[in-house]
Amino acid sequence: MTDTSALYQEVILDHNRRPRNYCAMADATIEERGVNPLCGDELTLYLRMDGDRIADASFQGSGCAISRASASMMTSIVKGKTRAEADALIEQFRGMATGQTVLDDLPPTLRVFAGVARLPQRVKCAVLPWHALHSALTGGTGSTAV
Amino acid sequence: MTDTSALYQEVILDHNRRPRNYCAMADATIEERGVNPLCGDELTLYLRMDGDRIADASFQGSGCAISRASASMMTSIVKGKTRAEADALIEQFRGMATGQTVLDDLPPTLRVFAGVARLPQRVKCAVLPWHALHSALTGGTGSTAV
Amino acid sequence: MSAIVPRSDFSLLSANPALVYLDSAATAQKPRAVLDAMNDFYETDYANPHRGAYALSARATERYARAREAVARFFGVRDEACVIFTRGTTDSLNVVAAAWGRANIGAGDEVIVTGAEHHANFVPWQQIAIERGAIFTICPLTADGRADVEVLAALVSEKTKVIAFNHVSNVLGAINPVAEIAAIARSVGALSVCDGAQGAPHMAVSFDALDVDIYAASAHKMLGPMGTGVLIGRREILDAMPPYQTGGDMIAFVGDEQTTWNVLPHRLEAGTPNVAGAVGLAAACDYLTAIGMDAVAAHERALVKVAHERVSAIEGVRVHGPSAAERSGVLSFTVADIHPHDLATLLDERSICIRAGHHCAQPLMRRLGVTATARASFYVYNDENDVEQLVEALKSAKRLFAVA
Amino acid sequence: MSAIVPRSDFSLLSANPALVYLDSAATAQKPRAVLDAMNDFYETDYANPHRGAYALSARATERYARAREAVARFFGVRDEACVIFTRGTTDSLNVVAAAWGRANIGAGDEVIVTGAEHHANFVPWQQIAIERGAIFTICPLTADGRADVEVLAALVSEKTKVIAFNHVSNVLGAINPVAEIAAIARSVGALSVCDGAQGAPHMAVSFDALDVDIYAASAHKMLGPMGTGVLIGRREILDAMPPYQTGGDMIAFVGDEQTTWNVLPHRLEAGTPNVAGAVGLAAACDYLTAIGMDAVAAHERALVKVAHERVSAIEGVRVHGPSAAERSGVLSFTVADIHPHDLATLLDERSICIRAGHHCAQPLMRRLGVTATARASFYVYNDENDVEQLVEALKSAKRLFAVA
Ligand SMILES: Cc1ncc(COP(=O)(O)O)c(C=O)c1O
Ligand SMILES: Cc1ncc(COP(=O)(O)O)c(C=O)c1O
Repeated sequence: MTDTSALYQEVILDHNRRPRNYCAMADATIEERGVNPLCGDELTLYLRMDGDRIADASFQGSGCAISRASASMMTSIVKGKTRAEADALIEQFRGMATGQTVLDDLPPTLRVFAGVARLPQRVKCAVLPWHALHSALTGGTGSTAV
Repeated sequence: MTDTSALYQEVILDHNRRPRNYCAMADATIEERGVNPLCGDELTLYLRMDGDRIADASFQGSGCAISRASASMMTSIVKGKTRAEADALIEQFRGMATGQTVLDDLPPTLRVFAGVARLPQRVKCAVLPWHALHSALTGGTGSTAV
Repeated sequence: MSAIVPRSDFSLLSANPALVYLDSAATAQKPRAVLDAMNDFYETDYANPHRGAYALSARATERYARAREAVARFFGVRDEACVIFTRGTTDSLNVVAAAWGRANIGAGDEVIVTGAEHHANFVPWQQIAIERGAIFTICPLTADGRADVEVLAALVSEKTKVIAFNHVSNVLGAINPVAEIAAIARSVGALSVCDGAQGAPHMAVSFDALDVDIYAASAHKMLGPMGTGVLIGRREILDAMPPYQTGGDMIAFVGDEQTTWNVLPHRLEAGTPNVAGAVGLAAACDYLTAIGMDAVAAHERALVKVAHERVSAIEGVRVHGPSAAERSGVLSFTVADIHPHDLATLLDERSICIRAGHHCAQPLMRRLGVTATARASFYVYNDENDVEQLVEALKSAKRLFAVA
Repeated sequence: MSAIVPRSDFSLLSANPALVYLDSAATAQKPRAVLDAMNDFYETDYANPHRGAYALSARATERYARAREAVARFFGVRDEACVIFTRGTTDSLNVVAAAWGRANIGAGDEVIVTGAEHHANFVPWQQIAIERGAIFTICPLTADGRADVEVLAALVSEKTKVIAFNHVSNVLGAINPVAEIAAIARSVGALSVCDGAQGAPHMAVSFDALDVDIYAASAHKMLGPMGTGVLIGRREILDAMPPYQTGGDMIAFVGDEQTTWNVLPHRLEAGTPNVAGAVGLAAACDYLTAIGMDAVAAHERALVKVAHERVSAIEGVRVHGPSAAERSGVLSFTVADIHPHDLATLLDERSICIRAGHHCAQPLMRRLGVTATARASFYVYNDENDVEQLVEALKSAKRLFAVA
C-alpha cells in the first residue's frame, strides 16, 4: 500500500543494529522517559548539561528500528549543541516527520527519516526521542507520552 | 398508517366518558396498582373478595380511552365471578389483545378491543387493567408494571 | 413555508410521501449523505483505528480524527481534544455525574437541576446526590418553563457543586438563558452542565462562547446515526476528571498493581471507538452547516409560530410553554378530555407521527399538572402542509370524541 | 483452503483484491448483508422505539425486539431479556465491574483476573479492587497461555468475589476451559465473568450451557457494526445489579426524591437505544449462523495450523501460545531482532495487514517477556494464499534486516 523501501535505508538499519550512545549515564543532569502508549515503545533519555550546552546525551529503551535509529542519531547530533540549537533541530525534525517543512536547514543525516511522513502510524516512532528531548529541555516532567 | 376507526367504537368512547365502577373502595380486600412505565398510564384496582368469589370490583387512575374503557368493562364483568372464571377471562382477553386466540369464549362486549391487536403500541393500554387483576388474584405485589 | 431541504434527501420520507413526521424531538430522519458517509467508511477505509500499523488502519484513524475536527467545528470548540465521543446524551451526562460527581461531590454539598429536565439530566444527578449524601435541589421554573434565574441566583451557595439544566426543553421548546445560568454557577464555583440534546440540532451552538463547563448532545436527534453522541467539556474539567471507563486505548501503562492514563480525548474513550458513528455525526454536522444553523432555527420558528396559532385556536386545546417567538420547534399540548395516547393513535391513522406521554420528563409533568401531553416537533424537512394536516386531524379527533 | 465465504460479500475486500487482511482479531470487515440491514432500517422503519405512539415507531420497536431475539439465539440465551445491548465489550465489562462490583465487593474481598486479560477485562477489575479496598490477584498461566485452573482452584476462597477471564486470548488464541473456571467460581460463590470478545466471533457459544454468570462481546469483531456489543448475564445477577446508567426508558417512576426502575432489559439500557447497531449485529449473527459456527471454527483452525507450521519454520521466529490444534485463528510471533512495528510496516508495503504492539495486554507481554509481538489473525474471508503471502513477506523482511 505504501512505499516503505525508502524509509528502511541502510543508515537506519545500521543505527538500529548498532545504536550509538546506547547506555545509561551515571552523571546525567536530566533523565526523561518517553513512551508511546499506543504501541508500547519506551526510552529513557539521559542528558548532561553544561550550563546552556548539552555536554553529553545517551538513551536506553525498547522500540522499533525507526525510534531506535532516531534516538541514536539524535543523541549523536545534539551533543555539544546549545539549548537554542537543539530547539531548532527539534522543530525542524518534527516538521519533516509530519511532512510540513522544507528540509534545507536539517542536517543531511537526519533526512533519512523524511519517508516517515507518508506513514502516519509511524511518525510517533521517529518523533518519540525528539519529544523526550523537548520535554527534558523545557523543565522535564520526568515522563512524557507522544 | 393503521385503521383505528374500528377501535374507537361508540362503546369504548362511552366507557371512556362515563367509566363504570370508577371509585375507591373503602372495604376492598385487595388493592393493586398497575402502571405502564413507558406511557405513564396508571390505575388502582380495588377488589372485595368473598372467599373464592369477586364480590365487588372498582378502579381509579389516569389513562387513555383504551385503558379506561378496558378497566370499566373489566370491573363490570368480573363482578360475581370466581377466581377460576376470572383467570379464564384474563387469559382470553390477553390472547385477543395480542392477536393470538380465537374469540369464541370471550363475552361479546369485550370484543370491541380486538382492534388493538393491530396496534402493538396500544396493546399494553388495553391489557393494563387485566394485568393488575391477574396480579391481584395471584398474591398481589401491590404494584405491577405492564 | 416549504421545507428547507429536499424531501428526496431522506429516503424514508421520499418513500412515504404521505407521511407527516412530527417527532424529530424524539429522533430525526437521516439524509442519504449521512448513511452514505458511514457506508463509505465501512467499504473504503475500515479497520481498527489507533492500533494497527498498516495504511488501512492509518486511514481509519484519519477518518476518526477528521470526524472529531468536523464535530468540534460544528460545536464551536477550538480545542478538539475536548470533544469526547459517547453513546449519546444519556451516556455523556452519566459520565459526568458519575466520574466528576464521585470525585467532587461530598456529604452536605448541593446538586441543582431544574424542574424541566429530561430524565437523562435529572435521575443521574438525583442518584449521585443520594449516593454522596448531598442535597438535591430542583430549581423552579418561570411560567413559560425556563429555569427561574432569579430564584436560582438566590438558591446557590458555596455548597452548590453542580447546576444541571437543558439548553432547550424537549417538552416545551423553552430556551434557557445558558450564559446567565453558567455565570451563576461560576459565581459559586459550581460546575455548569448543559444538556444540549434539543439545542444542538436546532440552533447554532458555540461551546467556547456559551461559557458552560459541560455540553452534551446526541447524534440521532441532529440527523446523525443512533449510538453516537458527544461530551464536550472545558479542558481543565476533563483533564481532572477520573476516567469513567477503563480498557484499551485509554491507558498509558498497565502495571499489575497500578495503571496510568492516556491524554485527552483518549482517556475518556475506552475501547474500540465507534468510528462509523463519528463519521456519520460529522456528515450530519456538515449537512446542517450547509443549510446554515440560523436558517434551520428560523425555519422551525416560522413553522412553530403557525402551528402555535392554529392549534391554540382550536377550542379546548391547551398549549404548554412559552410564546412562539421564544421557543424552538416543539409544541406540547393537551386537547380537552382526549388522552394524548388516543390522540396519537387517531393521528397515526392519518400518517401523522406525534409523540404522546411524559416525554421522559415526569418531574415536569407534575409541575404542569398533567400526566401526559401530545407533542409535535418540527425539523428541516417539515413544511406548512404538515402543520395543516396536524390541525385538521386534531379537529377530526375532537369531533369523534365529542360525538360519543 | 479457500475462504468459506465469497470475497465479493465484502465490499472493501472485493474493491481491494490484493489486500491480505490479517487483523480480524482487532476488527472484522463487514459483509454487505450487515450494512444493508442497517440501511434498510434507517430507510424503512426509522423512529425512536418504545416511546412513540404511532405505527412507524412500533415498527422500530419491533425491529429492536427481533434483533434481540436473533442475538439471544446466536448466543444460546433462552431468556432474551438477559441480553443487554451495550457499546461493546469494554462497555459491558465496565458495567459489571462498576455496577455489580460496587454493590458486591468490600474491603478485604478478592478479585481475580488472569495474566492473559485484555486491558478491558483487567483494568476495570484492578480499579474497582483499589476503590473497594479489595485484594487484586492475577492468576498465573499455563505454559501455553491459558488460566492455570489447578492454581486457580487452590487460590480461591470465600473471600473471592469475582473471577474474570477471557474465553479466547486476543494475543495467543489460547482457549480457556470456561466451564471449569465457572465451576471453580461457583464453588466459592464468586461471579464468573467471561470476556467473549474473541470467543463469540470464532466458535459456537451457548451461554446457557457455558454456565458462566456474565458473557461480553463486541459486534465489530464478529462482522457487525462498530459501537455495539452485548452484556449477557444470568437473570438473578442482572436483576439484582443496580443500574449503571440512569435516564430515559430505564425508569418506572421518577419522583422528585426517589426513582424506581423498569424491568430487564430496559433497566440496564438507559437512553435511546442503538437500534441500528442491534439490527446490524443481528444480521451478522444470521450471516455467521448461515455459514455455521462449527464451519467457521474449523476453517480458522485449518488456516492457523498451516500458518503455525510455516511461520515457525522460519529461522529466528518464535510463535507464542498453544499448539495449532488448541488455538483459535490467532498467531502471535516475534522475528529475531526485528521489532514487530517494523515488521508490520514492511508487510504493509505488500498490502498485508497485521497488528504489532502490546495488543492491549501489557500484563501478558510482561509474562511473555516481550514488549510487543506481531499478530496475524484469520477469519472467514481468509484463505491459504493469505498465509502464503504472510510467510513470503516475513522471509523478505528477514533478508532486509539481515543485509543491513
Ligand atoms: C432534552 C433531552 N435530554 C436528553 C435526552 C436523551 O438523549 P438520548 O436518549 O439520545 O441519550 C433527550 C432525548 O431523548 C432530550 O430530549
Ligand atoms: C479479548 C478482548 N477483550 C476485550 C476487547 C475490547 O473490545 P472493544 O474494544 O470492542 O470494547 C478486545 C478487543 O479489542 C479483546 O480482544
